[in-house]
Amino acid sequence: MATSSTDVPIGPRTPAEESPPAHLTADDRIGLLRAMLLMRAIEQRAMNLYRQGKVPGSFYDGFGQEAVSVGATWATAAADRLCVLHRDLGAHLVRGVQPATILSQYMGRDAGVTSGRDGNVHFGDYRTGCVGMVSMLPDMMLVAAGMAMAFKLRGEARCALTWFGDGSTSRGDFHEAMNWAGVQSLPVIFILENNQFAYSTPIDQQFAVNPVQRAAGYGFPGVTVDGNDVEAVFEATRGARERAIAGGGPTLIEAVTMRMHGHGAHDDMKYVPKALVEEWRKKDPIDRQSARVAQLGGDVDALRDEVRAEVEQATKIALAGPMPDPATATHRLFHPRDADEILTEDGQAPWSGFRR
Amino acid sequence: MATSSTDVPIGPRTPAEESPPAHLTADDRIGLLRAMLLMRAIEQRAMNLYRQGKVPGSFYDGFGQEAVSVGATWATAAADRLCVLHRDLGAHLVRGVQPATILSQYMGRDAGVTSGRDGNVHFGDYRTGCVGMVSMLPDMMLVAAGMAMAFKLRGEARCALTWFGDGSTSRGDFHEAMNWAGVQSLPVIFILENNQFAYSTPIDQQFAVNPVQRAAGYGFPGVTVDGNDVEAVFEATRGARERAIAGGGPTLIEAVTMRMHGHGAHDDMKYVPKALVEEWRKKDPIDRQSARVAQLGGDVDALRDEVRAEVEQATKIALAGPMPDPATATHRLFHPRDADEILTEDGQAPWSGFRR
Amino acid sequence: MTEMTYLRAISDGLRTEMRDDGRVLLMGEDIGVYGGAFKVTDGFIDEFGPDRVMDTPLAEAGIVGTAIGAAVVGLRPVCEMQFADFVACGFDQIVNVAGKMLYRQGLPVNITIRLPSGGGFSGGPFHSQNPEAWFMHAPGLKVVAPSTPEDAKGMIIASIRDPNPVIYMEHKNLYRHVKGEVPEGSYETPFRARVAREGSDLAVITYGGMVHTALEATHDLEGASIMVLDLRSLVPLDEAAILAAVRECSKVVIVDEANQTCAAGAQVAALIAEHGFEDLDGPVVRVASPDVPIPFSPPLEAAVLPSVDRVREACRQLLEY
Amino acid sequence: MTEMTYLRAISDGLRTEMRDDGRVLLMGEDIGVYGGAFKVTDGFIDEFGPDRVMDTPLAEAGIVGTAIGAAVVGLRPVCEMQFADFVACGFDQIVNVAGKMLYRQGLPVNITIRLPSGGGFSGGPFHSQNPEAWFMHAPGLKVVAPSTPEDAKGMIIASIRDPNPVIYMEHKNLYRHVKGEVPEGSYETPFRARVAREGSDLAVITYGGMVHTALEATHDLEGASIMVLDLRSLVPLDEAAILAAVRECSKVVIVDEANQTCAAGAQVAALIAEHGFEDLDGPVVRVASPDVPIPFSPPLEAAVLPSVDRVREACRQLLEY
Ligand SMILES: Cc1ncc(C[n+]2csc(CCOP(=O)(O)OP(=O)(O)O)c2C)c(N)n1
Ligand SMILES: Cc1ncc(C[n+]2csc(CCOP(=O)(O)OP(=O)(O)O)c2C)c(N)n1
Ligand SMILES: [Mg+2]
Ligand SMILES: [Mg+2]
Repeated sequence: MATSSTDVPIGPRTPAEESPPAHLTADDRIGLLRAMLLMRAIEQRAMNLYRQGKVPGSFYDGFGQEAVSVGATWATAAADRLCVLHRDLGAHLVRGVQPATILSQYMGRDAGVTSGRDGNVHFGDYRTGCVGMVSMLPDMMLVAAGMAMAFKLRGEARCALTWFGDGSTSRGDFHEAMNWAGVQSLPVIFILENNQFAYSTPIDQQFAVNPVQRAAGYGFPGVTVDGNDVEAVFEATRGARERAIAGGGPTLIEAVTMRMHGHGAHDDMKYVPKALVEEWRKKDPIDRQSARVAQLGGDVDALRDEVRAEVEQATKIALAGPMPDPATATHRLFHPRDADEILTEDGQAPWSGFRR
Repeated sequence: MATSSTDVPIGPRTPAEESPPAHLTADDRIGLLRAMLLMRAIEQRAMNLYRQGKVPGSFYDGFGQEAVSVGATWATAAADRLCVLHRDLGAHLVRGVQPATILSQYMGRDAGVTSGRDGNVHFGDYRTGCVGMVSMLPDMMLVAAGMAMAFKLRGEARCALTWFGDGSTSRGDFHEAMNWAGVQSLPVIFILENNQFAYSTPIDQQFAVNPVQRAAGYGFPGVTVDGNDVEAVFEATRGARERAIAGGGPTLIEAVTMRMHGHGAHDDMKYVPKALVEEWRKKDPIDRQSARVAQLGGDVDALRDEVRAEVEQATKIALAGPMPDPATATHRLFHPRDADEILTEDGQAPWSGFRR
Repeated sequence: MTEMTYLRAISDGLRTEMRDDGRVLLMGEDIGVYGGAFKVTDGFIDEFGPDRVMDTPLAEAGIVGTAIGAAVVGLRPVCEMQFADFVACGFDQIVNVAGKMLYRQGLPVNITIRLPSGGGFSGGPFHSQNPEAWFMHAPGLKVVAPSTPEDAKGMIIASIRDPNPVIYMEHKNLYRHVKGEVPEGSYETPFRARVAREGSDLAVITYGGMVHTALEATHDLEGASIMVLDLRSLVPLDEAAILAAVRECSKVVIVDEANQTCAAGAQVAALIAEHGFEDLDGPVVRVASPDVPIPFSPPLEAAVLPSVDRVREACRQLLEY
Repeated sequence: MTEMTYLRAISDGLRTEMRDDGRVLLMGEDIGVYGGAFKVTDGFIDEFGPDRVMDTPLAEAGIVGTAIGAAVVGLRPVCEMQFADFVACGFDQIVNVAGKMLYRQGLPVNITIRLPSGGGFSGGPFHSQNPEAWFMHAPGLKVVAPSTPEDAKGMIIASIRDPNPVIYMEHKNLYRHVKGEVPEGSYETPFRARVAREGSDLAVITYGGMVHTALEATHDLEGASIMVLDLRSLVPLDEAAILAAVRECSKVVIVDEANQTCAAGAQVAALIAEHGFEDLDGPVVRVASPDVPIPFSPPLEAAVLPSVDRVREACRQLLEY
């Protein structure tokens, strides 16, 4: 397959062999693990709710890819703006969306981010500086480029960041966004989440050459990183952000990972070789970060219990919430003339680097 | 500017210094010149007719770019299929469309290729194996890829060829076509006609890196050729076609040239530095080929007279033809069920290589 | 005759025509190995191979554009949009290349584009649309929308054989909910309307998924005799059948699931207002979705999509007019 | 008040708003150095610089998509499609990203998209379209179509200030042919209909370029009193004004230049047939282009586009009804 997953060594060295990360404190490293644990716990809980018929429509998760959204988002500043995609629940958590709000979203409750107007992963909470995805992939690359364009035009030290999958790179909007960002040298970070499949389609039917190698053809760097190493994803994004803010232009980061569940809850992914899944199970991003945290002397089990309890509590709250009022179904088609029109607010930026 | 026109030496060496082309007979070389002369004479005549108000709407020409369409088309076989763009009148001539038919087309006469349904360069005569362009650029890249896909699926030794400009490479369809052709390794030839401008937009506002360098990112070769050397364009296309027919897949050929007139008849191209135009006038493709033909002992003046006479004759015929009957304006919206549905016929293929 | 679901009837039609005509080629995302997001082409790749059941890159313009090229040189591609909503990404190739090719230069483009459309299962704003009106407003495209398994099979075969671009609307809610007798072997359903139920007091004019809503809403309406006209084809639109229904019933309710403004139903209403005016005994009533994206959450979606109750209420009021 | 062309009025409106509001940014192909294919932004780059009068790559999805992003963080982009026809290449970003953003997640998208539209000068199938109905059928977009210089200026300013995506239709035939008095300085024209001429025997309901065709066609029709209603805004549609015109005149001719099926005129006719039925003294007559691409050659184009004669004849016949 024409992926560079073969090119980069994937799979943990023992934490002992690793040199400590330059830009992450012990708290950061624990925080990264906690966010990944929280993402997984919420998605697993939601999957149960789906099986119980409490989640309408379909359900998509990012099982096995937690490091990509969590690691990248950890490097974003409060004033940055993100377009979060459908495997990236961790981004919402790091930016500050509450678990109960997310579970309400999945269940179409009024307390969900979109108050039931859109479902599952199709949301973005502008109160955390995020713009929700549309299904059409990868349309948000252009929206992210546009936000970055505005930042550059106004001379603001901010960047925009978005994710997209291997399959999404085949769409024209990928090209228009890459070219636009290159020509205008925009402070935008594109994260290609290469999880080996687009629904059932393997990457070798999607492209003949790995898209990360196309970045040069647009005039900016493309870097490949182990997408199951949350600290590596963080570091690549941190560097890309530093360049972006300094006027260095865009970066395309390929995070090599694997979609460990079906495309959606309905998909048994018969089409994926069992061996491939087994190989990747050994590279679980949470196991890897857990080992590091243990090495730091952190109590991973306590962390897991804490997260489990938090999710149980959130589930109770979400289940107790009402469905939206049908009478509101036709409201808010147009924004009132007098109201404020810039609504995105800064999100959480837990990285210690912003507090130093 | 991020063009490779700087990378390739442009401008004639004297014919004496040149080694004779490997795959062109003297007749081929004269034929190439004749086709370019014919293209220029027709377009100049049409420009007069436009000024006289006999050509409705707008008018576009390929002045100075004659070598690109003539040279490439000279390498196409009768069974190949072409999507001809708006600077490529030479392609229609080489494939066998009559000058009178073309002038009728420009004037919206019934005898035009589209019987007045479409205008100026927006045509393709399926009787010569050509599919007419649409205005939306570069949509035809996908149509050409699709024809090549059919040839490959049926195991036919044919290829498809299309042209497009530097500006057109910014559209998503460029990417979807390049990627598709690469993934399926299709027998298609993409000719990027880099004439330095897209309407008024210079190439450095269109891309940060010359698109010919993107071909590798799709898994096939991209080659740059002097677009004002008709024999060089022929040779590059001949080689690409040989690869395509042999199952070697697509080729992207960048023909570096210059749009010597405005975007359309209405455009005084104030935005183009005079010096740039002057520089390119010295590289006129017809002058260059004329020198070669003279060196071969060909009588270029006689050829010019012959062509001028042919165009005068064609103009008389075209001017004598009626406008279309308004009663037919709503006809042929749908094709009848019983009628034949594969209408493209083979075109002329004058290259001596097909007769040997 | 065998009983089968609407979905299996489409599969049956595709399989039948692929066996009869080697030029037929299926193209789409995940239609091969996976058998399609809705399993319409389940198992096809085993019978016909990956060349004729082509898993394509994720690129709607690419799917349509390459299909056009293949059609022009003699293949008969059937493109699947994974959901009708994604057709917006291939819109330009459809309306500007496919739709205008014949009129401009005499080249027919025999492609069929399958659009799994419609809401009712919490698909949300991007998996519930009914985009047929966009294509009705683009000259050179035929648009069909069968409502029964028998027609689904007959119209997919007719669409493939039709030398023009055909937009084939298949409502997702019919896939597994609607069953019916389907003739064996190969046959074509004409692009004309069908009287789904005879009636003389009021005519409900509709198509696709809403045909079943209309039948249920009106199967007993205080003994009134309600005709249900299933348009089946939107382009060409069976104007004669529509005007005949108006003559017969003098009262008309037009139902479509799409957002109401400039929808298919608007065209039908305009046609009646101009050419059926003298036969009318009451206003031309429309039932459609209000002009909002189709929301995800069940109570919101139910408030937006035309329901059996809304259709029944509209008919009752018009009968009393 | 100064007299100026429709085209200069648009320029005047853009310039006025750009001077008043630093958030306003123009984006498009060849709008800067060249001043736009129609010179609407001629000289703007000198006053506002290349950052605010941005020559973009040739990429319609790119223009719309990046404009959406810029709008969400506080700019007010005005996008020019070089011709309305090319909007098909940015269709998905408009209907799926811009149109649904507010409804789904509460984020307004303040962009204006200028579409130089319409035929009548041998533009052919790709430079003559009137695509407004596609956007009327996409929830979340406003659609306006001024017909006079005064409204052209007032509506471009109102469109920029409106926090929602606005599709601004500017008919190319009005650019230089239509002149009128235009107020100095800044003002807004509301998104409501306007009575272009009072009348009581028959109402012609139209918008954009066809307003002038309608006025010419009916300025003396054997002494009949003909109202001409200029819709100006298609979304929101001024239903009250339309129904008032029906009450006043009881006879209606609806004129639009677009291909007739599912056009704006179909929606107006459907509205009248449902809510103005009792006021009607005759069929709701429509004049529009037949469903074919707009041909290039003058005699063919003239046979397709609604003409003064066709409108006059339609009115004469309806008056006799
Ligand atoms: C334009 C478009 N076409 C089709 C789809 C249907 N679809 C949803 S997800 C998906 C696969 C996406 O693959 P990839 O980009 O690799 O992302 P992943 O799901 O693997 O993270 C497809 C085809 C879509 N969302 N958008
Ligand atoms: C999709 C699209 N957008 C806009 C236009 C309007 N337009 C016509 S030609 C042109 C410039 C094309 O430049 P290039 O591709 O370099 O071709 P050239 O005319 O220089 O040969 C533009 C913007 C178009 N034809 N298609
Ligand atoms: Mg993937
Ligand atoms: Mg060019």
